[in-house]
Amino acid sequence: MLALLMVILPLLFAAAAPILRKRPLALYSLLPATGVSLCLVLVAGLLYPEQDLFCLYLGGTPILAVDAVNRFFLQLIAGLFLVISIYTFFWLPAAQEHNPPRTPGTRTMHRYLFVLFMLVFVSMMNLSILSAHFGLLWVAIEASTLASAPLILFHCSEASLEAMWKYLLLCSIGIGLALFGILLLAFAGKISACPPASLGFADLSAPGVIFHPVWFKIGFVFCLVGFGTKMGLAPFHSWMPDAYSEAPAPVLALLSGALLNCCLLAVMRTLNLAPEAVLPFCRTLLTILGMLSVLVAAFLIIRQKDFKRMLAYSSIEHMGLCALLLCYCQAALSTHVIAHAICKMMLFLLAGNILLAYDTHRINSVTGMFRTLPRTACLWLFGLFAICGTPPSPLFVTEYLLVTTLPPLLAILLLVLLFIVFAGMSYACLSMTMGTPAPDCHERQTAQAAAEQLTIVPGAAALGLLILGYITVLWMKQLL
Amino acid sequence: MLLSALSCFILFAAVIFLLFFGAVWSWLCRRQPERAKWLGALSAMLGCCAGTALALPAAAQWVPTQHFAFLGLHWQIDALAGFFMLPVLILGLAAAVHSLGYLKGHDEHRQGTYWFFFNLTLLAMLLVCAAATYIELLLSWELMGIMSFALVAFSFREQEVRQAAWVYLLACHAGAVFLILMFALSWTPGYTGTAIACGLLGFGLKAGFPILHVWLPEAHPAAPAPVSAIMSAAMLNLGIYGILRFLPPVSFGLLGWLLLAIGLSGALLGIILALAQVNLKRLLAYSSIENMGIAFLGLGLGFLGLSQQNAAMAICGLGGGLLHLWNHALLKGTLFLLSGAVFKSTGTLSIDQMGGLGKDMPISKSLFITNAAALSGLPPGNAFLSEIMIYLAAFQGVLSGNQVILAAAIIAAAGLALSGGLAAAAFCKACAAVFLGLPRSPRDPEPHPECRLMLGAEFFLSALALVGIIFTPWLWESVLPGVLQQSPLIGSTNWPLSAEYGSRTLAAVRNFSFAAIALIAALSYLRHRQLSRKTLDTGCTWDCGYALPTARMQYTGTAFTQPLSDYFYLTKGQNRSTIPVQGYFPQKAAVSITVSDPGGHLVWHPLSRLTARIAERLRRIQSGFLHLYILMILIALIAMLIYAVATSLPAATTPEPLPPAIGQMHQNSAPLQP
Amino acid sequence: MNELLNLILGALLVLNLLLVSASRLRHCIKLVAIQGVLLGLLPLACAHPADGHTWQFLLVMFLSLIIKGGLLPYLLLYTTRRINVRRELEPVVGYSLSLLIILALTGGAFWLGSVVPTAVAHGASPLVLPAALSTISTGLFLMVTRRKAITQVMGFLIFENGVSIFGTGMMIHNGLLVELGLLLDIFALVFIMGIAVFNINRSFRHIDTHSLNALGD
Amino acid sequence: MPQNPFFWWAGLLAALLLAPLLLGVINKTKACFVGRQGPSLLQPYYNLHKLFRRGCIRTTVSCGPLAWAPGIELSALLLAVLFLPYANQLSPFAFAGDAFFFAYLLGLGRFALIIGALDTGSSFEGMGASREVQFSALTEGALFAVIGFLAFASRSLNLSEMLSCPLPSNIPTVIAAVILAAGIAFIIMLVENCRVPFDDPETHLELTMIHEAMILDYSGPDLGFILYSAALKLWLMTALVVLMLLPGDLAPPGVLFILHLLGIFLGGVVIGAIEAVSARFRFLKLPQFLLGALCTALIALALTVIGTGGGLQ
Repeated sequence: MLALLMVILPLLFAAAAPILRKRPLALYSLLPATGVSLCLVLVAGLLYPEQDLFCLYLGGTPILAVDAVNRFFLQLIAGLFLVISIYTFFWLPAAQEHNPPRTPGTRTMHRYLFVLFMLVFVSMMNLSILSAHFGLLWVAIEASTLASAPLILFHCSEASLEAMWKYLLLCSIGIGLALFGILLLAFAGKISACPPASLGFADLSAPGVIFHPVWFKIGFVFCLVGFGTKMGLAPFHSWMPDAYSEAPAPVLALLSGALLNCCLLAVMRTLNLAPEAVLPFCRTLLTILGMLSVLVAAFLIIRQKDFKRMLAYSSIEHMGLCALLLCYCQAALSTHVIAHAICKMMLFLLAGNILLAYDTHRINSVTGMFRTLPRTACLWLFGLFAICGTPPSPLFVTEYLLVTTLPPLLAILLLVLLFIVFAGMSYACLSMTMGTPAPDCHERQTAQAAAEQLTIVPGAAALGLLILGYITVLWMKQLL
Repeated sequence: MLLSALSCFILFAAVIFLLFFGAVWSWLCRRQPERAKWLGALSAMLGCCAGTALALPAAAQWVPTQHFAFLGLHWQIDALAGFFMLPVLILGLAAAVHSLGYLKGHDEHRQGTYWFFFNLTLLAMLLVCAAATYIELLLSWELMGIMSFALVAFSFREQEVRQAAWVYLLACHAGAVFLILMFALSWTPGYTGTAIACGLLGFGLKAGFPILHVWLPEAHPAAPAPVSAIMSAAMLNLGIYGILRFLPPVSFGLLGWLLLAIGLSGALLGIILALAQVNLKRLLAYSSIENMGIAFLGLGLGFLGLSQQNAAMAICGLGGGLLHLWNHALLKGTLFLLSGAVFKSTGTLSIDQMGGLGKDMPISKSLFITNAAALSGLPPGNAFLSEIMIYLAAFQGVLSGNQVILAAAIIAAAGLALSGGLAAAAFCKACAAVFLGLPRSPRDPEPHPECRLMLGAEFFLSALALVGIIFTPWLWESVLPGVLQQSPLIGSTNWPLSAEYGSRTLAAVRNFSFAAIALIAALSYLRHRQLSRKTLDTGCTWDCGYALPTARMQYTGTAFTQPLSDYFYLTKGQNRSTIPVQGYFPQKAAVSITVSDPGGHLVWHPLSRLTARIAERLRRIQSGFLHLYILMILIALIAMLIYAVATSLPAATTPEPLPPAIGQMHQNSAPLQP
Repeated sequence: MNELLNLILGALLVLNLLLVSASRLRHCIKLVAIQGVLLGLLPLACAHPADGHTWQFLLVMFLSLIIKGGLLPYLLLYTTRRINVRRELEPVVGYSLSLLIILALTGGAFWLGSVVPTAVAHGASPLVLPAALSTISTGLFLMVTRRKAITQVMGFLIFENGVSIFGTGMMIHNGLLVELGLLLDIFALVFIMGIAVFNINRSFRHIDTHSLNALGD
Repeated sequence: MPQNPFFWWAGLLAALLLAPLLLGVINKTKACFVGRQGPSLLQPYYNLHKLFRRGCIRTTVSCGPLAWAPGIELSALLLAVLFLPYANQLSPFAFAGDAFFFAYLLGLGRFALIIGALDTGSSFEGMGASREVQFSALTEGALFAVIGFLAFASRSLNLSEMLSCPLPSNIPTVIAAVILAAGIAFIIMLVENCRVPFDDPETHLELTMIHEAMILDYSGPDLGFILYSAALKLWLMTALVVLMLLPGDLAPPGVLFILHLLGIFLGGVVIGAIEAVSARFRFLKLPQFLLGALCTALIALALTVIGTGGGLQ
């Protein structure tokens, strides 16, 4: 029952948004309110795990269920949304004041619409994680795409329109292919010796079920392409840099911190269904896509001109790493996902701050951040070192575990690519933070002051990362 | 004084807390530079003293190996760790005192951040030495990289400092990546060869191997002087410490030949490039590469001795190598601190613009000249002690009878001698161009007095170097064998490393060095007495009768070493652009020489250009056209489908039996037919 | 019953060819509406689910008929009228060439249907797989080669219809809630795409997606 | 070979006292070659006596090294004197590795001179110092190759045993190698002591000097120290060459003592003859010449290795 609550609650708050259209303060407070309530429901659910309060049954088969796999994804999204909502509460007024839309005549999206879509986006993501049925999973991910598309239009400029159109079209094609893949999987089950009762994960992964190998492979390919597009794996990643360069910071934090993980969860579910005969095929496919996305991200991140696109490529690279972790070392996957989500959320919120203060995406025109935005600059460098896997961050541990389990040649190639990524990102971040600030930077004094106040949330995230890093190192010590 | 295990743990915890909380506290009150300065400096000094109280007994083996479990991680301090911690601590102490003076007029307001990163770099270097397992090593190695990067990039306003700091950061990260690869590969069977190669590359990047040294001459001039003193004196040794402790087990012969080759090429490359440098700190940085090369040469000869079961060669080589690290640390530390003093008084590091500083800074001048002479291996100095040991190891190889080793040993000895001669040339150039003669560029007339704090630090290190000569024979007999036994590479030999062979030579050299100093004093007294009765008038320099010599007529540093660097083709060909003298009354003639580091020029710049080209070509897949994106997805989809069908074809051709359930399925749909 | 099923599938195959060669947008939308209707009737021809949820089956069928046959085409027509775009001018791939390509793709779909025998064995008609694959390839082909945003939305709609042909054809029933969810999602998607097309037209004064390439590296 | 330390001390005393006489012998032979009467044999003594009694003029530019450089040069040489086995008697101060100490003491003296020269800030002295640094750096390699050869031939590492060990006279290749090595040592001696083929001690044209250019600014006792140490250095290097050629077990110590003195003076005559006959090489040719010397020393070592049957096991 609680699972339904997790999905319905944001929708209720979303419904309240148009009513509070006139009073901005109450409108903004909707977001943190949802975040807090989601966390309360989660805590309540976790306190009594024994009665499966979370399962919702419809016609005998569980529709929404919390099992070992999606439990920590749920906690991650709830926690992430709480932090992001607090940030947005402070960020929205400042953004609308300091970041005027670039193309004259257009105005930024109306506040209540932004809050409405954000809440719908979160509820759809909760639905996609909680769903225990393949079809429902597809519906939830499709709905989350629909909810997040208008959010890219926050600035209504030409570029964001183009970004939204590309995001919408490419993702829906991908998810359409995923639907075809799901139907193929169901078909592979149907024509096999003992077919699964329904498309629910419990039935599909029941011990007796057998899948027809050839059809399963074709189905898996379609599912992988579909969810891979949404996840940002290599050949299908093209929408990500464009969408990420236009969307506002909290949406980006949600997109990369939470949505990518839902699609990763979907791919993980399809991989868990794979019968023994087909598993090596799926593994090689995932490895190829993983390495390809790290390669593409590595070479496209060098000499990147826009720091948001740089973070997008870093997300592509980390999704590639998740794909590799998925098939080589599942133990480290959960740590990697949490660490990546927190770190990427921190970086995107900081990018929001920088955009607030400098009102530009170009790396070259942002210099001397140590002088103008000291706290943001420190956190920005900390984020750089954390995302590239240097020891204080947990990503170092997962990267190390991945390298030990990978075959040696792949390990060497992976490390070279990760080094190129570090080189590209460090060049950009250092040229932004160090150096003498531009002469006309004092006009934007108020914007810079506003941006500096917003560093509380990323600071907390950085602290969380440090603690998580320490715990992960201790965990790694007993592991090896 | 037998320190119990508990007191060792307390000392270890004290060191960590002092340095860490000192750093955090000085960062917190960075608004008041004065308070931050004293907080940071005191915590650094106390931390170093506590560390010495911990490391010295361990190095001298008065205390057995200590194991600590601190913050859930395992640390251990044995003789080898203690031996390599001592330079870090001593240099840390000297650099802390020197920084107080150095930062007075220079970035005064940013003392808080300086001391924050200074203390944390010291802490990270100590933790690298104390790491027990590879996890602690990787953690503290990368932490050391980042903290020292922040120090190198301290004055990040200038563009070349940012560029140098970035290159340094990449070198540290690449080193850590190689180490990760080494530990990862050392467990997979069949890949121990590559594991050793990655280990050597990883540690070599930090220790300044010949090709991997590119970051060193960039980072040291960019860093503030006390920081570059610590980095070149203490941080380079950690590369060798890593090899001795963490390298997977390897055959002595192979390691010996590798280190010999690396050492010789490093020494010669380092010193030849040092000759042609115009920047004082770059010259010192290249000479660090040369001295690391000499240390590797010694270790290489030692390992060859171990492979030949030749006890004398082994102990002389290994002991000489480690001793040379120690001597180099003290001398190079003083030289870098002095270069900081020179930078503070003249504002520039370019040798060709200095000159005549000896009159303004007499003490620094004499300190610089004595330390430079000592570092180029001349007898009264302590570096001569380690070089004579390495020569003994080489000539043991000559006498050993194995012809291949004989050839290698004689070439090593000749190479070492050549690098010694060239080092003397490079340091003569440094001393003369900076301190002696007339000032080549205008300077403020009233010279401000030399800062006492900086002089104190420099004297402290020079005194330690002098005291080091006295204790070298004791160090050789009792400390070094114990230290070498700790390294898993050497410790595994079943046959004891007895050090009685070299001690007689060391004792003799020590006596003769002091005899030399006494003789010099006697002769100068004799001269003084002789001249006291005579007339002592002064005149201008005898320039073959020309009465008005100007500063421009002096030999500049570049001119001094021009014959040698031309001989090694550094300043010839495309590196030199000249405006020749034309006509009877030449208007303008000029020579501009740019010395490019062959390592970077031939290896690393082409590599980065290649990656940039690949990046340009790959950029086209992100063209912006929606249709191409969709096409890319479909092509990838079709490729994967073909791959799926191809792998499952063998399965599809075997006609599988019709599963029974299908038949049953058919029935239930039948009734629907009308 | 099989004859009706084969009839509908055959009609769908022919529709694909017409869709590709249609140059006037309004004509194209009408064809999509026909395809939606045919798709709505398809479940009738196939076998009913055995466990007697007939009323759910009929409700889903009726709703998909309404949405895919009526509501979405009307929405597209309304959009084309509002931004008064008439014809798909010089698409990336000419009409006759695209016709040949679709023919080839459908041929390929038939070949695939025959190569993979197991699909037929269990009761569905041999035409289902080829029809589904050819509709999907038509949808994707339209999206890749046509410039106008409206045509890309239609391409996407055809692609979805192809997928549901496969779903209903192979009698995969996954519960009322999921079927309704599918329909609702497709409707919402096309609705938002329509709004996006409005915005693109207002700010760019054209809806040629080929020239939308400002964002790129 | 009977050890009689008395003759070693006598050799030492002879070195300290008769060193300037060797300069006189060289100048006298040069004069005889060209038919001049030339300065008397004791002229260097008179010069030293005169210089020590004089005051000295110090340049204003100098800030210290000019004063203590001659002292260091002389003390380095006074120490180096202790390690040579005069009259093939083992020196009481010998220890393993004193060959390298001997070489580096010469290096110390040279370093002091160069710093002193650069301290005056004159272009000529800078030129002399720069050339001195270049050629001495390149001779280091050759010197150590010769030491390597001696170490291998005599199976020991201290200078006394190297030079006074009885040579296995029965193997012709070893004898050829020893003569070759002695030749290389003679060339190194000529370079180190700025004798004619490499540098002209008596020239008055500053542009062509190396060693002389460095001591232009010295006067009075400083110049006296430098002249005496130059003479001592010449004696030491000649003694090195003579002792290499003199087999240790030839005769009783007394005869050996007289032989080695005669040998040194004969060396002086040979140097004077070379100076009178040949002219100075071009400076650009010298590096190749020194590299040739290094290679010949290595060849000499190879000869002994092969001659003695692949190293003495």
